[in-house]
Amino acid sequence: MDIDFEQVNFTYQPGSPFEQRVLYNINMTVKEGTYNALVGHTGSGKSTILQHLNALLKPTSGNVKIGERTITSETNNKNLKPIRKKVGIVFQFPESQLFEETVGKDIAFGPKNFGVSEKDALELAKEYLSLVGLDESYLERSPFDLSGGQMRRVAIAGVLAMEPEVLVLDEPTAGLDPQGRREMMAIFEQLHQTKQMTIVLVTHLMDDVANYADYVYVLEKGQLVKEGVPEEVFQDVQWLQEKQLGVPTAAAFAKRLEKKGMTFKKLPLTANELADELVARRGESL
Amino acid sequence: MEPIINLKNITFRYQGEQTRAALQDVSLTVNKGEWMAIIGHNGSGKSTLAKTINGLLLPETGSVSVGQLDLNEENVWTIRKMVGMVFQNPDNQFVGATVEDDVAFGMENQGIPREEMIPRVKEALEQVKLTDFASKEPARLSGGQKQRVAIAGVVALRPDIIILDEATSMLDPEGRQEVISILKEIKEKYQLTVLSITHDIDEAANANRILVMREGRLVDEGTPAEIFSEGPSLVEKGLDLPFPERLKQALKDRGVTVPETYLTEEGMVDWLWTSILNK
Amino acid sequence: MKITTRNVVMVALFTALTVIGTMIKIPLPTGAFVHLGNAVLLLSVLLLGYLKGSLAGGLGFAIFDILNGYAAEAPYFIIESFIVGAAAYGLFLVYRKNPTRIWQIIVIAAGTGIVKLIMTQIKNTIRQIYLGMDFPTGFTTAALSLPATVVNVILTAILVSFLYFPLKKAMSTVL
Amino acid sequence: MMNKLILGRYIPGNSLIHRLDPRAKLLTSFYFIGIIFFANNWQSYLLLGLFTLFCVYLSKVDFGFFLRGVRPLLWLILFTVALQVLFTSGGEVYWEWGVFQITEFGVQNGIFIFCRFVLIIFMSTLLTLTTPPLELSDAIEFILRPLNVIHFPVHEISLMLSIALRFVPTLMDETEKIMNAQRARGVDFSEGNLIQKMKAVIPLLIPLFVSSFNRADDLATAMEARGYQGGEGRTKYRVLHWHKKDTVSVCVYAFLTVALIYLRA
Ligand SMILES: Nc1ncnc2c1ncn2[C@@H]1O[C@H](COP(=O)(O)OP(=O)(O)OP(=O)(O)O)[C@@H](O)[C@H]1O
Ligand SMILES: Nc1ncnc2c1ncn2[C@@H]1O[C@H](COP(=O)(O)OP(=O)(O)OP(=O)(O)O)[C@@H](O)[C@H]1O
Ligand SMILES: [Mg+2]
Ligand SMILES: [Mg+2]
Repeated sequence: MDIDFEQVNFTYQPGSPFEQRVLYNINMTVKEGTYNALVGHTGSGKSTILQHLNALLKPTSGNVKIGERTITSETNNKNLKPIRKKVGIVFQFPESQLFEETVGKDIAFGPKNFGVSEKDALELAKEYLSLVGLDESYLERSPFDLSGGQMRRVAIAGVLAMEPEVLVLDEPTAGLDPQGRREMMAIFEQLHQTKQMTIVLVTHLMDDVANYADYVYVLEKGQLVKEGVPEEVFQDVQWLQEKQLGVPTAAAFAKRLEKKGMTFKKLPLTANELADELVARRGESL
Repeated sequence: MEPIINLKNITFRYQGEQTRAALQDVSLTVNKGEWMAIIGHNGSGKSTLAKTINGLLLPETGSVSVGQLDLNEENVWTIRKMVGMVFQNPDNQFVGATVEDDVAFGMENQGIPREEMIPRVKEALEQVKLTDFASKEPARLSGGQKQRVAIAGVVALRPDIIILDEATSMLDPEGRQEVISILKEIKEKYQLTVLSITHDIDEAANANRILVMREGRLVDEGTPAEIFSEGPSLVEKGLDLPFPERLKQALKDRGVTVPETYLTEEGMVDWLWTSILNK
Repeated sequence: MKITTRNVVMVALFTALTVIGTMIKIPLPTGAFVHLGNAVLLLSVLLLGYLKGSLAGGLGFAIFDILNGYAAEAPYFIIESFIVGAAAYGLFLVYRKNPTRIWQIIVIAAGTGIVKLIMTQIKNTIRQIYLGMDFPTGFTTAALSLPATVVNVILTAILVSFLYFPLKKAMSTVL
Repeated sequence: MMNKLILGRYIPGNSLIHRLDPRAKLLTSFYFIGIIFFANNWQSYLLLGLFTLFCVYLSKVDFGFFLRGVRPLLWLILFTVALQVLFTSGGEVYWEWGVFQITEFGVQNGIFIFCRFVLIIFMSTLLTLTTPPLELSDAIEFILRPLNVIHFPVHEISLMLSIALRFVPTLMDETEKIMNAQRARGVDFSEGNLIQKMKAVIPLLIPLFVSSFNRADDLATAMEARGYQGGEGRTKYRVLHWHKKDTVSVCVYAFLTVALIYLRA
């Protein structure tokens, strides 16, 4: 399933004294089976875009095609559930959405809302709990009993258990320790690889973009100012640094080598790419 | 070097926590003017350690002294005057209804007269570059700005020590950068001792000394160079690898011999230049 | 009496929750709305105890009223919260502060609801008299607008019976 | 369902009314609502009505905002007026049907009730529209202060008020986020029968309460770390300033009272 934005504009509270225009003429396509990253400063409208992906928000003008359905400002609020089922969103700090008595019930909550039977939902809960790295003994525990990192995993399992086709992640690793962050990113990568899940990731960490994404969108003040494969987008290190958007560490480091006189045809984005490049040129006098 | 914080054999257990103590036999000395970073996994006891320093938690056994004072019921409020704390969640430590009210909150608690509060609030806000925000409400601030307000609240109290408990972990890179650079400035200006709990290598790299915690114990201690040179085992300790270390690792995997010592980015560039490329 | 920091903060947060509860409106099939403020008040009393809970509810209603242009009724709501809270807490004591069944919560909520209805009737009657009606007319007018409160009371009871046990458990695990 | 970050209905401005001391505004508003009770003829209502309109004019707030304050209560007002008209007898009878009749006195009383209702709403609305929540809480603290004598915890209560006000926008924001998260998990807050709607509120309220518990815990720790140990020996940064214009406004009310007593029948 593709998701297509056509000339999407969005304004919060239109017509009130507090009206605020947030998105300007957004055109983008999330292709089935791809891994997309969305980057941009605080307040640039990333979360607002995300909420259009499953019709939590409707464009003020323009339209969003989600699979077969087209969402416009006129779209009725009824019958949106099929969309919500296909597009799963993990919001920022998702642990704040836990509410059930037990971890198992909480994970099963989403599937049950989409018509899965109680029993099957609990099966799904078991499956996805282990996928996020927690064993079955957690099923019966209260979610409020867990550590922050464990709660995060449970909340993510709750979205995964809906078995969405598109998984949308709003800074899923914020506040975790580095190891937790790594494990989390590995889980998403695995889902992408094995289940061909389409992924949309909002992040401030350019290294994650370089490591995982196939395609990047750069958002600034509600406008898409750049898009492309990471290799292209990150070539323009100076532009990114001027905008204070950050660049992958390896690219920034390569830039330092360039200052010394080394030239790269294509800036490396990861430590491995840089190491390959260096080894290839070992002993070369520049 | 004059010690300013002294913890001796601290053990602490949360109520109802049967399995293991949150802190086990922790001893620690921090010297005046030092910038100390504390790292470790989620749940390793870092916050608990921070809270025992100013008496927010009272240890089961062991003793705490700050400045020349032993922490006890009499001294606890004096010690809290000397130790400013900034916590993780920017929203949950903002007490005042506006920025200036929040900065003044600590001074109000100490009964400082209003005439003195006014210039101190002003100065503290200048220090964190939020002068124009004095009458703004917290709902109108970004996370980074809220944390700077929290720092201003600490600065206004003229403490000797500032403890940051993952003060930047909920911020975006910009907010994080703002907070760290402000922190560096005020540390110099007021000769503060800084204790910062963090998962962020850039932040830890600013420290003179890094402490590593695991399961309630202090397991390692050293300068950033010493700690960072440990390579991949660092990840297990709850910190990311600095880029030069990651690159060294990648080169090593490709059969290149790399130096054992820790290299900063600068050092790495030089080494690559002289040893790999222009040999 | 020394009030601990933790208690000050708890009451403050429950006050804020009452304001939020009052802002959340659930549409009825008739086109009218009910709000969740009364449910939050009742939960505050059951979770924080009589004085703290009633205070949080009362301050919450008062803030809501003042901020939305009904200042004239704000002081009344503080008093009402303490009276309605007393009913709730009295029944709570009947179950030794530890109700274990949903029907027990419903009994508490129903008893509280009756007191709430009486208070509303008294308040509205007084308001109508203040506005210039004589007692019988004022009383009748007040009584005719009571059904809306009845619906509110019933929904409050349902909600609280859903929410009390999970919240009590969450509160003991979180704090 | 809710407007982001809009707490109450305060409209920022710099009019004379905006600049009055909140204590003056709070006290005179209640005083005004009190003296409406004494109006009992055309002249006295006219006086109060003109005075209210004059205040509205001075506030420089768009008249529409005041009408909007009346709207939610419109049915209640009409209902009250209608009953009053139907139940009052005396004077000329205009219309009769069974026990119901519309009489001269009935119509007159109905109009008076309508006036009282609207005047009360306008004055309350004026207070709300021109006074920021925080100033109101300062004013309330000041007014409660005498109760310190009977060991009423004035400091704690005003601190509770100000913390509550500070957290309302934060919790509103949080409410919206949780609603979105649960919608994404298939909850529908507006569909289904009443019981289903009630059930849909559970995944919203439980996380909201839990997050408030966490916030309370964090906040209490932060306050103690900042040396908070109760109201004793505490100084205050925020102070209110009583100006000449505030004294004048109180005097205006004194005149108004005298005029009202003179005009009333
Ligand atoms: N519900 C709302 N009502 C009004 N304005 C809103 C609302 N939600 C967001 N905004 C405003 O819209 C703009 C974009 O917000 P958005 O949350 O999409 O940004 P973001 O890129 O996700 O930022 P962050 O990195 O901080 O999450 C901001 O200026 C924000 O203040
Ligand atoms: N209030 C509490 N009651 C009971 N146990 C607690 C409490 N707070 C922390 N603990 C436990 O004490 C241990 C140490 O927690 P602490 O918060 O000090 O860790 P931390 O290193 O700060 O972790 P993080 O990186 O997640 O902040 C953990 O096992 C935790 O579960
Ligand atoms: Mg966002
Ligand atoms: Mg911690």
